[in-house]
Amino acid sequence: CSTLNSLIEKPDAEKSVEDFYSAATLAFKNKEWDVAIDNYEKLKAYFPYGSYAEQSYLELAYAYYKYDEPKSAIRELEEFIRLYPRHKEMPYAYYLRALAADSVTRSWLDKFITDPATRDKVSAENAYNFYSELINRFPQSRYATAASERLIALRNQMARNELKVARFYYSKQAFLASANRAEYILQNYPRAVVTAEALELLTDSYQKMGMDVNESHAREVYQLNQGRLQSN
Amino acid sequence: CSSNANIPEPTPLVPLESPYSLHKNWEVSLSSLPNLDARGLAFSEDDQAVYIANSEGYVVALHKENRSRWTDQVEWQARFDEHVVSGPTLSGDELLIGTSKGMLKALSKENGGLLWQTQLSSEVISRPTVSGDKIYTRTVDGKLYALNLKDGSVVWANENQVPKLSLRGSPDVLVVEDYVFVAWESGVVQALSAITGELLWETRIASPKGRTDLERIVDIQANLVMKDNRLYALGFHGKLASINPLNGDFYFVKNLSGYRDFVADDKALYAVDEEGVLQAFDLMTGAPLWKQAAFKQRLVGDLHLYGDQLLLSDGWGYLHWVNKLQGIEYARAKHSNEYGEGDRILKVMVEGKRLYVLDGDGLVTSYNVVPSNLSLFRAELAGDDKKADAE
Amino acid sequence: FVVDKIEIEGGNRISGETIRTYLPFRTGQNLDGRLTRETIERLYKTGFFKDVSLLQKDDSTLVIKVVERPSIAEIKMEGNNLIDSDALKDALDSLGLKKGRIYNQLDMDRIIIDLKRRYHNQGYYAASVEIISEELPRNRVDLKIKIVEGEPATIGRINLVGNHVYSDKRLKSRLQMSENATFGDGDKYSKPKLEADIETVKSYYMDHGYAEFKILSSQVSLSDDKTKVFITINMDEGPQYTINSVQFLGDTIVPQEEVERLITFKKGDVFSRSAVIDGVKDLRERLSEEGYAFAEVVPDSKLNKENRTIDLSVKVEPKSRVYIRRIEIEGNTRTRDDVIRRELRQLESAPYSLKAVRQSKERLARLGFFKSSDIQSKRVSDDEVDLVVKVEEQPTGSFSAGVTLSQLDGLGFNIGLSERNFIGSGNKLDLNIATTDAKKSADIGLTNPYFTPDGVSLGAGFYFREINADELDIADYTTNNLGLRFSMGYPLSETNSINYGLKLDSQDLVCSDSFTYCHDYVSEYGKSTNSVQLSMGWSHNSTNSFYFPSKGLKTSLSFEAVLPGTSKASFYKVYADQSWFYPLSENISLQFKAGISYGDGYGDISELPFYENFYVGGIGSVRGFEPNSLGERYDLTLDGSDRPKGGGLKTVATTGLVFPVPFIEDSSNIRLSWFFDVGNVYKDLDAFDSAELRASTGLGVSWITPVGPLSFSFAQPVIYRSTDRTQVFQFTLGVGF
Amino acid sequence: CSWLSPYKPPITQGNVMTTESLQYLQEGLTKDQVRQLLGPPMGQDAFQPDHWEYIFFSTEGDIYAGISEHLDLEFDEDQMLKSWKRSAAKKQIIKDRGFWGN
Repeated sequence: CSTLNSLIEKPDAEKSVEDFYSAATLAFKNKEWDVAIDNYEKLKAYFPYGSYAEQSYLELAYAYYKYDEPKSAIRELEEFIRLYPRHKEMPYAYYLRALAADSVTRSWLDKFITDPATRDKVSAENAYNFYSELINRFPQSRYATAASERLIALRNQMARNELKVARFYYSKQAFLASANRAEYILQNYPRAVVTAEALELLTDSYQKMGMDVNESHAREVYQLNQGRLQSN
Repeated sequence: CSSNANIPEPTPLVPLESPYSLHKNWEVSLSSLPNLDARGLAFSEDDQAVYIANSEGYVVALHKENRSRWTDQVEWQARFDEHVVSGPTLSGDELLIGTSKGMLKALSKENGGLLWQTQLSSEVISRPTVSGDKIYTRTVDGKLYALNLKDGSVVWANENQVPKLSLRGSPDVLVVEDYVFVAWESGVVQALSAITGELLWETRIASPKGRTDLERIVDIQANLVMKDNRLYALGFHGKLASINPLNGDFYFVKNLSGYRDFVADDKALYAVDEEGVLQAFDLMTGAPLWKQAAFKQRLVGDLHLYGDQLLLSDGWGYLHWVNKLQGIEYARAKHSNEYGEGDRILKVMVEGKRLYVLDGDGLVTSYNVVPSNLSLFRAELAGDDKKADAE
Repeated sequence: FVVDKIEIEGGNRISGETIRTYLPFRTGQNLDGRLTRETIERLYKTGFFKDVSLLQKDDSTLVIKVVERPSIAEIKMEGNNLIDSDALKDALDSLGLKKGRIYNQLDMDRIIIDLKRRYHNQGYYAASVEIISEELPRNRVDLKIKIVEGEPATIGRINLVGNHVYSDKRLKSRLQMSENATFGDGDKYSKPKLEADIETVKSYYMDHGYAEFKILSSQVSLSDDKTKVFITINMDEGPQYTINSVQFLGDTIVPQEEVERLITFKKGDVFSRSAVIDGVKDLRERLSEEGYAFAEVVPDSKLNKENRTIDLSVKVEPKSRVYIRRIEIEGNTRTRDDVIRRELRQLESAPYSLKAVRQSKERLARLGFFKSSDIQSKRVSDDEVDLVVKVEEQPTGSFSAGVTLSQLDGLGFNIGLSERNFIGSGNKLDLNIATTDAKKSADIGLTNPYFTPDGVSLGAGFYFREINADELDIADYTTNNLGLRFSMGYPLSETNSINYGLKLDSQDLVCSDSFTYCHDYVSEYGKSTNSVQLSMGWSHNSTNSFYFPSKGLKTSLSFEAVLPGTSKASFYKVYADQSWFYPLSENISLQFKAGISYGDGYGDISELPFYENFYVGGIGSVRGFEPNSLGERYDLTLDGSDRPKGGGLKTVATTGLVFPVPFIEDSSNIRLSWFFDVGNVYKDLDAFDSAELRASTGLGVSWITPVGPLSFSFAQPVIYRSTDRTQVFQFTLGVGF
Repeated sequence: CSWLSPYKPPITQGNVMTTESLQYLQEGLTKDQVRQLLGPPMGQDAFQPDHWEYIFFSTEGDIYAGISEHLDLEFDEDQMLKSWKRSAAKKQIIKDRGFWGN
């Protein structure tokens, strides 16, 4: 029974690496991602060496990313990083991996109604780590600027997430919970946009709980920063 | 696409005009259930009757002489609700059997009545051996017992580490004067003092190697043989060794792995390996004499001495006589009928020209080995020539 | 010698730079014996190369000649059916054998051994495994794993020695392995099964007072042809023990008599290990309900050999009370964080309460937004814990749109969207618009279950329907409606809630010409009626999941009436529904539902207006009969139509056995049920006659598809009249059940 | 009509400070010992490490009866307990908020 399926693959076995690569890049150009993916995968299986293989890893990952399969894109890129640690395209690989991780919870609605901050924090953290890894390893690469922008946006998104949860607990009169969440923002995301609101919420929570000492101290810090926040 | 069964192909039998043929004396069916577990069972006999047990819990005494109807062929039949796994051993007028529940029972030879019984720690797996005033037997959890012949009370017992997985059944305990020789599933042969049970010496003839538990089985299944004051032992995945019974040193060690009983006469040693290849070795030096692969993969059973020939059975219901000098097959006869019943020959007992056969379908048959009419015809021819020469 | 230049020969898959990264020295360094040895050793350790050699070319260049190990192009498997191919593939992956990986002979033996051990473990002692490698151009290799499984060793005999108190038959009936299995693989030997059986015998004895029971040893022996296995288990029963005294040491936090109630055994009972284990578990759970999540409860039994009694002392160590630091939510790629958080009953910066966590789990499951939801605790310090709420999203609504063309009512298009978790906001949206020449209908409704933080829900809806009856002859009358709907509800407790409804409805009754009954009605009560309808309902829901509940109770009582004076045809309706789910086994459950609805007119109409009648038949009531076909029918001559009349009293009940679809792994969103429906519709209360009840039985399938819940059934009427119109196969899309 | 009023899920916040644990409070206790007695300092402001505030309030009156509600603790430089003050909860949470709950 094994003889049967080897019959079908016969034509592939005879194809040369150039055939696979040209078919793949053609599909890649006119955005037929699934055809491109199929050819790249075959190329990697039949010709696992040479420059074609190296290049196909990157293009395959990009095709997966465009085909909205971020997880397989990340898997291909991590395999690429393991196999070719000193490859010249390494910054691009790290950047693409971060982009893929970033796209997991993004949805087209985010531009108008929904806010990604209300959704899964884990994928935002993954993206954040991938971007920071890119910046630490390749500070001068041309992706560094785009990556650092995304870092700030992600940091703000995570801080917004914390603030939304804090606000939720405040509305449920769980003031200790909202105070601790606000504290968490001040400690972990000191430069986020929402720090002012977090400080304000912290003071209100302490005031609601009657913690006068904490409240007065928090109000001091708030006034102190008031000047600085207004300025920048 | 590939066949799933994994039993290797048996070597086909070469056609042979056999000088012997089997003349059936009588035939008794013990039970309809196929007999799965007969390693520890054996025939025992006295001048009038033959005694055999069946794993379903029957012990039966059969008259040696042919009675017209098979029912009165049976002198008596005892039934136990436990599986009989070892014996019977005849000692005086007592029959000793071991059961799966760990009971050693003594039955009266006359009527099969229970005389006494002793509860041992586990399944009595090896055939009880009687020597002097003691009975020696072994249980499956690695204990060796010496019991008092009269009332079955335990005189001494000692324990031995036994591997978790081993082949079914274990060899008989061999007792010569004050020495008790026992072979364990761990591939070790031990000698103990018959009186105190104290360990005298211990030697290993097979050590577990290989990584799966199957490859690590190193049972000594074949019964130990004492010949000309030398002890012989054969291990599975082990060696064929000739051992000095006094201190356990090796006279010689041969590379042979087998689990069937082997036999020895005053000149040579005859054994069959795990694939069914017959081999003979010189008794003293162990030098290989001949090798016979005609029965390879034919599930060859235990070897027996038949006059000056070797007798063995195979998995397809044939009995073979093999000449001891060159190992050439001398004669052949078929025990199983055309429906394949009786293919699995479990036990054979040789008594002069008479054979007693117990097969997997629970049938006990007594045969007389008679010259086949072909050999009669040839004898006449030979006779005429002699007469002719004589004249 | 001092190395100035390094050349690499033979490396094509592994690039030069990669090799350089592994070199322990830099150019310009002196290469002595130690360094060369270290280099060779390092390059071997990478596992990429078959052999490595260093040569010196002229005085200062080092040539590293490597021969790469071939990489694996294809792995084929043959003859494996005990372990199916993908399980085998995972096993090979874990052993590092994958397409594209490096091939070396050493791994092959390791893999053969591992596969053989897996087979031996399952009792396939006669199995043999071979790996055939076939060279391919460009240093690649094709692997073929040839397996001959042979027959699994069947059990010749299981031999229990030393069991005097309990007979072989009683013990053997509890074992997984048996000497002769009529079906299944009970008689196949495998090591895990043996260990499980030994444990079963041990716990059976320990549960019946034999505290000192010991399994002495167990032996497994194999017949010569390796097909039969003989198992001997030697045991020592020891005496039977009864309990002499039970005391509790340490701070039990919970009052003494409550602890006593938790423990099922008392002085004089026969000692049972499982009773002790259960008691300890219940006590630990009770403590964690008090917030001591890391409490330790350690039983200790002292045997008194003479009079065979046990003194049991339970040491309770509550440790410190545990607090919740943070609650993280993971996996919500669509649903908003606060939509989940508002269902949780456990707050942050608060004492840990097992009751609250359990309630949160139930509420998440009842929400029905997730395929699976779980709450795990992650220990942060010895008195603080973080809770991680893990959810897995699933489609929570149905969507359909389409363009229809039929000669009957021309070109038409429709859009239907009902979404219970609209863009993750937790709000419920129903939007159905359909227009054809003859029929125009629209129904838009939005409900926000959490209009207030504590769960007061508010919903509003607009509906419009206009059917040009004579175009279609499907029914003898149609009603054109236009109206607004408001609903408001709030919880009364964790499981009970109350809801109020207000409906402003204006309705025109259109009778088809032949339907005289309808015309008589119109002449008496007029064609169009405007009415204000009020409704009030109480409901209880303690089921354990939204779509396929297997446990719990669902009750709803509601009352609906037209406000007197606002319409001539004023009527009222009462609904009572009760469903009850009982789990039989891990995934098979029993389900019983019953519903009674009664309606009657009041004021100047003596009975329920005919267009408000209830109908019975089809999915949702009694399957196996044509939809809405049961009950009395109009009299053709008198009323001008022979369609079913419906009635003012509807009684329906169904009971069913619900089980997952066999043979497919993930049947989390599909269920089969063998059901038995019974019910009928009557004119009014005194017309009820149990002899008239119809019944049917059959197989129902309910499947949660991305487009919406789909259910279909094959039913065979059991109690029916020859005049009934039966229908074996029926299906609906989008109706909740 | 009380049995018809909307159900408010219980709200519990802070540390359960039992009367015995308060008796054991004495000067000179280290921070860990105080934490052993009263539980994690959830009311502590990260920017004032030496000033701890413990509070407790809950709508489930019956389960947490007799739990005191507010505690201020001061620690001296070498992290030993200097003084502590026990007081009733300063602000009562609004128990039964309006029908619409806000």
